[in-house]
Amino acid sequence: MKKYLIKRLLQSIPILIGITIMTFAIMQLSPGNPMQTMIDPKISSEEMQRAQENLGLNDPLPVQYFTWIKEVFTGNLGYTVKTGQPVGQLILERLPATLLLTGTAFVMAFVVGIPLGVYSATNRFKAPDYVLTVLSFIGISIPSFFFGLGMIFIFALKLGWMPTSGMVTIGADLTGFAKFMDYVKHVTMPSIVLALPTIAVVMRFTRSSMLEVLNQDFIRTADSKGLSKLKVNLKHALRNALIPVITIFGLSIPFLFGGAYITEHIFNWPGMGSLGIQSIVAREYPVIMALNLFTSILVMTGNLLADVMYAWADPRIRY
Amino acid sequence: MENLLEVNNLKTYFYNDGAETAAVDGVSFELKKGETLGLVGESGSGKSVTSLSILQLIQKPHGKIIDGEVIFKGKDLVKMGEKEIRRVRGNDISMIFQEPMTSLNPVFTVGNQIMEVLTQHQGLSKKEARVRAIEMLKVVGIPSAEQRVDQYPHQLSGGMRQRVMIAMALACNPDLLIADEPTTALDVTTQAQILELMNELKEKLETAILLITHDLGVVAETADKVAVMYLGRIVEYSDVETFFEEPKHPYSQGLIKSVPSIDNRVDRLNPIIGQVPHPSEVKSGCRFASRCERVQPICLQDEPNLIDLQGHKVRCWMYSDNWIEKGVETNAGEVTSSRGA
Amino acid sequence: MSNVELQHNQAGLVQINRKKRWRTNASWKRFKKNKLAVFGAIVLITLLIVSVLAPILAPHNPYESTKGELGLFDVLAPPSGEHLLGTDSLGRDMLSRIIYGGRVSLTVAFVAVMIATFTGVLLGVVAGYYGKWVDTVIMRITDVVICFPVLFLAITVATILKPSLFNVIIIIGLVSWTTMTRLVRGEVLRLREMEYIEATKAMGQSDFIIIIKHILPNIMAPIIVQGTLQTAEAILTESALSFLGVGVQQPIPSWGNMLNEATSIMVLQFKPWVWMPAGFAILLTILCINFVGDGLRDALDPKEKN
Amino acid sequence: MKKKFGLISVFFLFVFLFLAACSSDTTTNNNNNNTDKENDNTSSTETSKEETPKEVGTVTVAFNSEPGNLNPVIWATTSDTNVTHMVFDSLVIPDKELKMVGRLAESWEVSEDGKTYTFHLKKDVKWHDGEPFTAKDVEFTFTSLADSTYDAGAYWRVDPIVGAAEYKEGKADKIEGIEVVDDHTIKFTTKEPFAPFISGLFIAVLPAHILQDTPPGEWEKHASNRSPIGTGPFKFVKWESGQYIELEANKEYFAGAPKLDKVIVRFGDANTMLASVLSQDVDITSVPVAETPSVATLDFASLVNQDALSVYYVGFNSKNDHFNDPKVRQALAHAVNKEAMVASILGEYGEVADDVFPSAHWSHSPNLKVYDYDTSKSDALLKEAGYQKNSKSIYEKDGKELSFLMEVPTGTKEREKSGVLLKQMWEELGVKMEIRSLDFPTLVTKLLPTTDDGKQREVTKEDYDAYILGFGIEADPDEYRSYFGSAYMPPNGYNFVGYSNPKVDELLEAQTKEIDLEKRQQLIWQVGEKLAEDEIWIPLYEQVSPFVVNNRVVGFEPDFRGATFNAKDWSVK
Amino acid sequence: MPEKLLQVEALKKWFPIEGDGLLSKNQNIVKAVDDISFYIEKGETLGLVGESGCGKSTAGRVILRLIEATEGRIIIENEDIRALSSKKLKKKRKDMQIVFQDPYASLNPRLKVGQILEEPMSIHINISKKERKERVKQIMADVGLNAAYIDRYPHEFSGGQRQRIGIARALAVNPKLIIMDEPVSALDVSVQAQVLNLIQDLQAKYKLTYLFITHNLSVVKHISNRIAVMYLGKIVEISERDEFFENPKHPYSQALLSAIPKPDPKLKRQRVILNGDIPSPVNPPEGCRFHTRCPYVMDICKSVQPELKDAGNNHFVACHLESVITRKEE
Repeated sequence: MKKYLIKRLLQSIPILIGITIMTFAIMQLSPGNPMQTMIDPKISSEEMQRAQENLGLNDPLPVQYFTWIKEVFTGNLGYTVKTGQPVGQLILERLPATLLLTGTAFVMAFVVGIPLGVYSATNRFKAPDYVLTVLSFIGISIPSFFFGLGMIFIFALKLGWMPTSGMVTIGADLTGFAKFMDYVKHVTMPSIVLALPTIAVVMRFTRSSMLEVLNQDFIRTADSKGLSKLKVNLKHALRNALIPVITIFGLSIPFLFGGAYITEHIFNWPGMGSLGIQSIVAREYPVIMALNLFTSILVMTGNLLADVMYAWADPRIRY
Repeated sequence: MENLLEVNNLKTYFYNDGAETAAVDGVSFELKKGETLGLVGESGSGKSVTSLSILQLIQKPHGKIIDGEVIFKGKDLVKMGEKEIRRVRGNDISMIFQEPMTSLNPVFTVGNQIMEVLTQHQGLSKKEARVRAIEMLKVVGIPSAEQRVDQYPHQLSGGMRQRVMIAMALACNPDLLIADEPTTALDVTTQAQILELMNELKEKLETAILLITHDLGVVAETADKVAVMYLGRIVEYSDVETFFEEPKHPYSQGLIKSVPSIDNRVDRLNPIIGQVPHPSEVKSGCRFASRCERVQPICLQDEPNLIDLQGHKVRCWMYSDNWIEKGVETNAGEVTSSRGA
Repeated sequence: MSNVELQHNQAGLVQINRKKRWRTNASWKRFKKNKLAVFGAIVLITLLIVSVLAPILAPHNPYESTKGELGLFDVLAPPSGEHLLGTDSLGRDMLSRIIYGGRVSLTVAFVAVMIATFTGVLLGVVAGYYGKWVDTVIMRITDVVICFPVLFLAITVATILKPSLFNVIIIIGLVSWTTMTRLVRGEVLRLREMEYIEATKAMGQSDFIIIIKHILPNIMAPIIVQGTLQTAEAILTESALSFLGVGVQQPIPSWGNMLNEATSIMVLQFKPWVWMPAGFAILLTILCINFVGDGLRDALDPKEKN
Repeated sequence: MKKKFGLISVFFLFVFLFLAACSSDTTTNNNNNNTDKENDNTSSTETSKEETPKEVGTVTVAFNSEPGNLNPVIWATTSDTNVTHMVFDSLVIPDKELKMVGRLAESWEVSEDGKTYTFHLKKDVKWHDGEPFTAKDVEFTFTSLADSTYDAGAYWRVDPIVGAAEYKEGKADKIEGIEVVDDHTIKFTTKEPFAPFISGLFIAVLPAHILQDTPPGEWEKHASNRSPIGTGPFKFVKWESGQYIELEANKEYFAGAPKLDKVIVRFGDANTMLASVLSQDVDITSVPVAETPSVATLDFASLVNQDALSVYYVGFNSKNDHFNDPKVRQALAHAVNKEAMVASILGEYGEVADDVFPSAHWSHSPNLKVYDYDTSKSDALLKEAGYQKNSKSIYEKDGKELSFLMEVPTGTKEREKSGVLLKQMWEELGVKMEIRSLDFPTLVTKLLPTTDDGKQREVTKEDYDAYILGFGIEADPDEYRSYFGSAYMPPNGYNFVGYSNPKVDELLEAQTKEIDLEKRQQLIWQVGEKLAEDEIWIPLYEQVSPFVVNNRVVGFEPDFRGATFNAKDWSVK
Repeated sequence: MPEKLLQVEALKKWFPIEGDGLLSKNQNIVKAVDDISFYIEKGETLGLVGESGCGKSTAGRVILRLIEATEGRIIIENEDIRALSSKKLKKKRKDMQIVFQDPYASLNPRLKVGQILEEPMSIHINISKKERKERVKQIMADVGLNAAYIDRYPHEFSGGQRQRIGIARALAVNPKLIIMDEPVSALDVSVQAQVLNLIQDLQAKYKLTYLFITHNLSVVKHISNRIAVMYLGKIVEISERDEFFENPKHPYSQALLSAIPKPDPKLKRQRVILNGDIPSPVNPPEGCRFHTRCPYVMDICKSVQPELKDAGNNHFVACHLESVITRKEE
């Protein structure tokens, strides 16, 4: 297992390098830079140009790349153009919020999706299966911004059950359990919005994985042993069906992080997604680059984790 | 001696896309304690479906037992509810399957899978079950059973897995073991080992065996009685010596002639013509008529009954009283059947 | 159907013709059995026809603001006989914009998916068939791209390239080829081991012909299914981009940027006709594409043959 | 196995929640002498809908974007100044008529020659950390702006001062023209009389004792950017990244303690913030014009308008083959139905504009040329310019159709809609126009083109045809100089339309030297009138920005100086 | 003396597999084919027998260069196949064809029978389209397929018919050597016999040379002139057919023969039951590969690999015991 882990980690090095190059390249293609969003008639263009020069925006590309890589290694990930804050710090401030949101959505997706998928599969050709199937299609099909606004409109504005936005009740310095509940209250709607498509995907995937497993010979063996249907389904089938579901772990991570952009924006969630949107508007390259880098590393780590879990869950895979 | 198992007029049909397929169509046979019945046939003959039907393991809703009874120790298994039949499965009747690779759950240790039957049916504690599981592994000849019991199926070879399957099947001392092509997927040398093991255990445990196979050699070596199936029907049913001495049905004869023999070499094999037709293509008459060398008009019109010739039953008009054989026009020379596919 | 009857008249040919059509029939039959898929297909075809015939079907010019009284524009007018779905915030006919918007959204999705499919299939086939370092290089690049969430990447790239219909298509195409590449590579790897490919190699056939004649036709089914499902994703991506203001730009109507109007609480609350049609159109289209994709998957899946 | 999965999920959930719980402690929470104790006596915030048990004396105001930093001399944006206006004070400040009045300055005198300004500072002013405020701080602030390392966009303010340029180039070790007379008196001397100079001093004074050890070039990274110390009516308490900034009343404020205890500044998407107002989590936020109907019906909130002193306009590239002829621009101006445009897009929140100078400002001339909506005049003008309608009913000259591309920056729906309506109006006239939407930074790359190595270059006719933007006066109309002076074409300024009129150049230079406001006004009026004749910009409309305010807040009066300008005077019912 | 069509000399195919070693070089190696030599005369059938995993199929593919060999020489009509350039190899492929085991996987489901059979011709035989069609029909008739089915797809045929198509495809370019890789193992017994007959008929008609790979000794006895037995990548015995079946010398061959169940219930034989299973071809046993299961194992077997030795009568055995073994059965 250790060897396998080390091997996988080594394999991820070229991917990491690729990620940095791609991140950097994307930014370089971009016209305009943050200085240009600050165009101001009072500031002479000479002054603007000098600022730009000082920021190193006019250096040759390889120099800029390696300057940046150096910053990446210091953990600063560069400084924001406008405020000179270390980007790393900025992102770290936002990271917990994003992890809370995506983490909740992630857990929700699997905790809700898997049982629904199992239920659907074991009730194949029956009404619940059809209903769940259609619902899952709707879950995949509904645009998240639309769903999010609808949720705010209904549950926050019309019914007043939920806070409209944010992560905490501002001004209330809660502690202990009350603080926890405050988080729960705030995270509920955005995480549902974020999780919905993934719930649907997990459900569909679990369902088809279950169906496939239910057709396997060893299920017939289990049946022939006289085990109860429940035991056959939950012990023999589910355990095997869950192994491929692990791949969805890996796949859902980029999806959730991507979705967090819009969800966080809508719910004013103080995470990396809303930071990303702000930064894109403001052309804060160092932040966008760092976010790209950060997210993709998270995704890579997630995939790595999924692979390791896969290996762990499937005794057939040897290291 | 009383019959342990009696299958009477069993019919299992499959429904796909609105089409009905009679996979097993009125099959009857019986099995006594300690006896081995070889159920022989080519693919599509319905032999596996028969075995699965006995324990109601047909995949619903596509497959359905529509008629017949399966009397096991005086009780009709077909009429049993889900709960009741489950007590029979693995306990009174157990099964082993063709593919030892896929028939074991890959994510549980073999010990776990054997113990499961024991805790389920015998109410053993986990500890007891484990002891018994190791014991069973020793019985089926698995070396260093104490270590093997904690291994996963993929860590075992094909032969070992089949031994594990047998251990699992015999763990509760069943009265009947249904072995569905138990050696087909194995190499010859391994097959020999498994057949040897089964014969040994049969003697020791007095378990009746329903052996399903397409290999006449296997039947000859293990079975006491033979039933030959063709397209969902039993076409010949007899004890094993009589059958191999004098196979009566043209299909049985053809089968035996088709197989190249290891002992006497012929220059040219004498195969049955054509292919097994799809059940839906046979509308009336004897199901084998399309491939029979001695086919007569009557064969195409009506299906013969199983005719009892002093215990040797055969489903062929030839053995009926009114059989008149006209000049036979065989089309043996043409190997391709225009009925095709 | 008349086709079949005709064949029955020529007795001798009946069987052969029937058999010849068996494969497509079987897939088609399975597809037909899936009611959701059939529903989806019908709706999609209708949508496509409506889109193609937009200039004929649309009651108004989708770009033109309706002048109301006093030379002012008739903005946010509720549905009426003149404007069946009302007008938008610039007084343009909603129905016409929905129809034209479908044209744009569907075009974006289809063309983008075509680009993604072409790229994905090309890379996947090359990687899978030639293996070795070619495979390694392509798959490492794919791994890198996969690490960037699609939406994330699309937003970033959309910000970089200035928003235009063409660019939106390119962006969505360029960020969504990875799944196809992986899928195709996997399929090719599987197929490469098939004995008929070996047989073709054994007869000395060239790689190019093997790929074109023996590999591609046999991986069409998963490609079609994946392409279908990706179309749904592309529509979603387009609308998300438009929602964030970096997608298809005004005055060109796309369902996504029409829904952008729904980001207003006022509209949500008081002017449902402005957002409902576009929202419904997106939902319905994606839903139907998913239905069809799922139906196709089952219909074309060789595993379901028996 | 199943159990394991469940456990793992629960474990993950808790880890995430824990992380989140910790996060609030790791964010900025300094300002030593402010403790959270004060908050304890305020009631807990149960945010139900009907009752509004808000903390007494707390107002929550929301803006659409988060400040970048809270150092007012580093690239100040509106989102920054919304906060810094409450924390910092400036030497002088414009009043409602845009005349400068003292803030930290008690009074000032200007010498006869108009070159020397002597400021008498208020006494007893203290920084939030208790340090006294003196002339040293003022000197420090303005000297820093001329520091050689400083490049955060405010140097222009001190550029007119004697010796500033020398100091910046390192030729002097202090600015000759800044002189501390005593602790509460400071003198500025300009090179020559420069009317806009006093407006340039409208910038926050920084605490020397905090920043003096850091070279201005490094200020961008200074910790006080995220926990500022000022002299203003509110003290900084904490900044939760991505969520809010909390300020509390400076009870010792020299101009009297604020009526509120606390101001919380939130930031987020406009719609979300509006929703928060509807759920009464937020008291004040700006409302997009299109959203006003949903607010107008509320019984617990009202709309308050902010006058922005800005004009939305269409700008033309004068290098363009069509637009180099003023007749074409005039013809287009006559074809714009501004009334209909305003009525459709802005309703009561907009007004037709005919001058490039905002109508509420003293620079707006009452007697300039107005282009009424009359397409017959357009037709005539185009014919004069040598255009004929071709078979497709489009004007063309020398075989070239009058067609162009309009660049419309995204971001404000009103602007995008204007583009759509203009397209329609001009196409009715027989002019072909395509719209290209792009975001502001991208538009800037077209208006201020650069060469491959990043240097700015001249605008050519290929760079763009026309665009829509808004332009507003922040303090002084001199800002128009670099937009219309022929010496200010890129790369030397912002005259990217390439406007060149010697008369206007002359007027623009003259007004900078005219200290007498009335005379200066005359000069600027003339500029406006000239510009209207040439119509290199077509002014479209002026727009007010509505805010929604919860009725419990009293005294919220946003104006061109910003929304939080008078936060000191806010109170709650 | 008849001409040798194919000569295989010291052929090796080793597959490296990803081992545990992270950066170390000592990867695991599967010695699928490990130093085998044999020849086939023109017009004869060599049966290559062995259980699964013994390397017999790999050997077949290596000979055709569908897999590149690791070492050794493959000579067909005095031409070393391994030394051919890829262009020349393509031409040479006309002479050597293969028929596969799985009748379902070996035909492209998207092509009609006609197209499948035409393809090899279009590569190697320069004839018009019309002639090709004629030839396709001819070959179909040869393998007992109704020429009317020329426009049918493979799935419209039964397993046996598909196998005929596979054979027809191999025949299409008039090859000299056909490698039959388990051509009848996937077929039902009644059909298997039909196909075996066909294979024999075609050999007679076209003077074909077969390398017939199978695990089924009965089939091999029926069809081969000579027999080679493989065990874990090695040939352990090679002999004329009758000699082999009358007098199998290698203990493995003896066990194989005795393991076959015979359709005669009265025959109660003494079986040679081998212990255990075939070891993994990854790191196969030292010495004689069979020593772990051999009933007659001696010390020498565990360390020294036996060479194929002439036991007279054109019978070669790789066993240290050869002199003492006589046939046990009956």
